[in-house]
Amino acid sequence: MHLTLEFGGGLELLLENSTKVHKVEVPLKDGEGKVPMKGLLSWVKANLIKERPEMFVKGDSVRPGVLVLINDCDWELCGGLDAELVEKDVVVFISTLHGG
Amino acid sequence: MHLTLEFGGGLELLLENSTKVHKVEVPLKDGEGKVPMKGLLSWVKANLIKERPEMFVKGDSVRPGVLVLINDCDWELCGGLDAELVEKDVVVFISTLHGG
Amino acid sequence: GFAPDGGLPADMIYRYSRHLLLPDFGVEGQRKLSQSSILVVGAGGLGSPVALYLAACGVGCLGIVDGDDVELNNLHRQIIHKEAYVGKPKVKSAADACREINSSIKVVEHRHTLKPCNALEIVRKYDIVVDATDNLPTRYMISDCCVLLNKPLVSGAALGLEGQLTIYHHNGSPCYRCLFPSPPPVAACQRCSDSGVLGVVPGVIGCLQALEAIKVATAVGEPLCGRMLLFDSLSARIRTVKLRGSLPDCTLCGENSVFTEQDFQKFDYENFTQSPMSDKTAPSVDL
Amino acid sequence: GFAPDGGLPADMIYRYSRHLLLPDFGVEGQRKLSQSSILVVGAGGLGSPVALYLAACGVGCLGIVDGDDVELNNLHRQIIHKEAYVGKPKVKSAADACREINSSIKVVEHRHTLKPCNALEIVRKYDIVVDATDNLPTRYMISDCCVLLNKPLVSGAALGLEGQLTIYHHNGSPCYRCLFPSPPPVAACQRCSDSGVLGVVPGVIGCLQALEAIKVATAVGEPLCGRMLLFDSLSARIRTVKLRGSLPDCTLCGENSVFTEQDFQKFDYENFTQSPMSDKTAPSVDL
Ligand SMILES: [Zn+2]
Ligand SMILES: [Zn+2]
Repeated sequence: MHLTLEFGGGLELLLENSTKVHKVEVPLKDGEGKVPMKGLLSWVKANLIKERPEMFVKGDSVRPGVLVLINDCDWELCGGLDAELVEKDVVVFISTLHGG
Repeated sequence: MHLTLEFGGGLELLLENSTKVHKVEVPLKDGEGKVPMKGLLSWVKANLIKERPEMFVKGDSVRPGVLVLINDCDWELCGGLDAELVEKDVVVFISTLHGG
Repeated sequence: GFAPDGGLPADMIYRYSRHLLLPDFGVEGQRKLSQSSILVVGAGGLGSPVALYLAACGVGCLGIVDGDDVELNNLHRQIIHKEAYVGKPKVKSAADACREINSSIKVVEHRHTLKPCNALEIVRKYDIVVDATDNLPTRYMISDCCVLLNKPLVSGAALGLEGQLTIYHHNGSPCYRCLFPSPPPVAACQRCSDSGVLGVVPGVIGCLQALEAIKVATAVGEPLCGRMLLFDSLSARIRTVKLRGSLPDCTLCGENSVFTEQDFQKFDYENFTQSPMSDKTAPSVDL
Repeated sequence: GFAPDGGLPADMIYRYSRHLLLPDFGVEGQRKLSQSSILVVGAGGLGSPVALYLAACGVGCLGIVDGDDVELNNLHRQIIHKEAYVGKPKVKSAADACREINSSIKVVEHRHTLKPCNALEIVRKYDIVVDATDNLPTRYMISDCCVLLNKPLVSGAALGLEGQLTIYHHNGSPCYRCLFPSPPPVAACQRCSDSGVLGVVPGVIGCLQALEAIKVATAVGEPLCGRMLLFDSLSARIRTVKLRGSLPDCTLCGENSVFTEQDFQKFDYENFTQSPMSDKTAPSVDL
C-alpha cells in the first residue's frame, strides 16, 4: 500500500538524513486491503527509525508528546491505534514544540 | 459534476452574502464526463455572480488581476480556458492584492 | 479608549480608521478590542510581536508577565527589546515599547516568573491568555490555570525552523492535557538554548497568536479552536489540522475533574515534567 | 559584522548563538546573512516587521526606501513607528528603530518615493529587494526594475483580512508581468485607505517576507519561487499554490524582451495602471 509519511517537530532527526517526507510502500497482509495504525507503527519502527526508537514509540503506541495526524486529522478522531489506513493516505508524526 | 469553488482577494464581494466557499453541482453536457474551464466561467457568471460581472470576467476569460487555481495549481499550467475539470476538483478565483 | 457612553472620540476614529473601514470588523470590533484585557505570558521571541501588535491594534488592557532580564542573545529574535535594555527586566522593556507605540491603552507589568503560587491571581484579571513561553512545565501550568479559571488560551511555540499554534479550552477545544496527558521523555524537551531557533520563526507564530487573540476578543472569524496550525519555514508550508475536542475523561477539563485551585497551587510542574521552568542555560556553541 | 578574515568575533557568536546552533543554518548561514544587502521598499504595514526582523537577524546592509511621513492612522499596524515620530519621515523612524535593536549592522536611509527616475540607481546597490509597498503602479515598477537588474524580489501584499506572498524573478519564477500582463480595472485597485486592513495581517505577511529574504540570502530551505502563499485570516487558512514559471514571451523577463533601462526610466506606471503611486487619500469613515 502506498502511503506518504511525514515527520516533524524534531522527529525527523530519528530518520536517515533527517528527511521529513517519506513516500513508502507498506506490505499488506494476505487478503486485506487495509493497514491498521498499529501495524504502521511497527513497520515504521522496523524500517525507518534509525536511532533512539524510544523517542518515537512507547509500548504499542507513539511516545507522549507526539501528535499523529491521518489526512490532516488527529488520529484520536479516526480510531487511534485501530484506525485503518487506505491507499494514498498521508500520515504525519509531529513532536510538540515548547520553545519560544 | 460536484466542484468546490472558492473566491478571495475581494472577489467574494461579487457573490451572495460575500460567501467565499461554494460547493456546487455543475451540469454536464450530454455524453461528457468533464467540464472545460471555459464552461465553468460561463456557469459562474450566470449562476453565482450577483453584481458587477465586469469585475470577474473580461471577454471569454477572467479579468486581468485574477489568478485562477485548479487544485492549488495555476490554471496556466493546466491548459487555461481549455483545462478540463473532473469530479471533486477545487477551483480558486483570487484577486491579486496591492495593499500593505 | 472609548468614551463612557460608548462613543468613539475623534482621535480614536482617526487612529483606528483602517480597522473601522473593515466590514467584518468595524466599530463594533474596535469597541470589543478596547474593552478586552489580554495577558501575554513571556516577553521573548513569541511575546515580542504578540505584545506589539496587541498594543498597536488597541486592546484595552495588555498585561505582560516575565521574570527574566533582556540578554544580548535574545535580540536576534526578540524585536521588542532594544540594545539599551540589555540587563534590564524584559517586562519593563516590553511595556515601554508598547507605550511608545500606543499611549492610549493600559499596559500592566507583572515582573515575575509565572508560578503556581502567583498564576491564579494574575490570570484571573484577564479575559484571554496568550502562552508565549519557552518551556514545557510552564505550558502545562498555564493550561491548567486557564481551565480552572475558564479562560481561552492562545498557545504558540517555535523551535528550530518550525512553529505550532492552537487555542486551548475555548469553544469545545481541548486543553493541553487532553492532547498530552503524559509529559514527553526529558530528552524530547529541546529548548531554544539547546537547539537554536531562526529568529523570524517565532515572529510568524507570534503574529498569528496576536491575530487569534484579536479574533477571540472580537468574536470575528473562526478562531483556531480544535485545530492546530503547523508551520515549516524551510518549505514555507503551513497546514491547519483538525484536533480532538475536549476529552470527557480529561483529568483537568473533563466533566469529572476533581482538580482544584488548591491542587494547582501545590502541583510541582517541574517534577511532573522533569524539566526546569526557565531556559537560561548558556548555549555551548562549538566553532 | 564578521571580521575581515571571516572569523566570528565573540560578541557576534553570543548575539547570534541561537542561529549558530541550527544545523541547517549555522555559522555559514550567519556569514551569508552578514554579507548580504537587502532593500525594503516601503516602511509601512509590511515593511515594519520586515525591517525589524532583518535588522535583528544580522543582515549586513539594510536599505529602507519610503518618501512618506508617519501618520497617527499608520500606527495600528506599522509597529516600527513610535508616536513620537508622527509627522517625521518614515525612513528615519524605521532606521532609528532598526539601529536601536542592532547597532552592529549598516542601515541606509533612502528618503524618497521610489520612482522610475531613481529606482535603478537605488536598487542596483542591493542583492535582494523586498516589495512592501501599498499600490499597484509601484508593484509593476519594482518588478520591472528587478528584472532589468536581475534581483530576486520578495513580494508581499495585504488588504482587509487577507494576504499574499511570492518571490518573483528568482530560480525560474515568473515576474509580476508574467502573472499580470495587463493591469486590472481601476475599480479593482482597492487600497488600505479605501477598504481598511486588520493591523496584524500585514504583520504575518511581513514576517514571512523577512523569512523568504533570509532564505534567499543564505540559500537555506526552499524559497517561495514559482509558488504563492495565500493567507485568509478569518479562517486561519494558509495555502501554498503552484504558479506558472517565467513566460518565454513575457515582455519584461522573456527571452525576446526589448525593454531597456531607458524604456524603464520613461515608462509612465501611473498611466499604465490608471492608479496613483501614493496611498494618501484620507479615509471617510461614516459612523
Ligand atoms: Zn483537557
Ligand atoms: Zn515576466
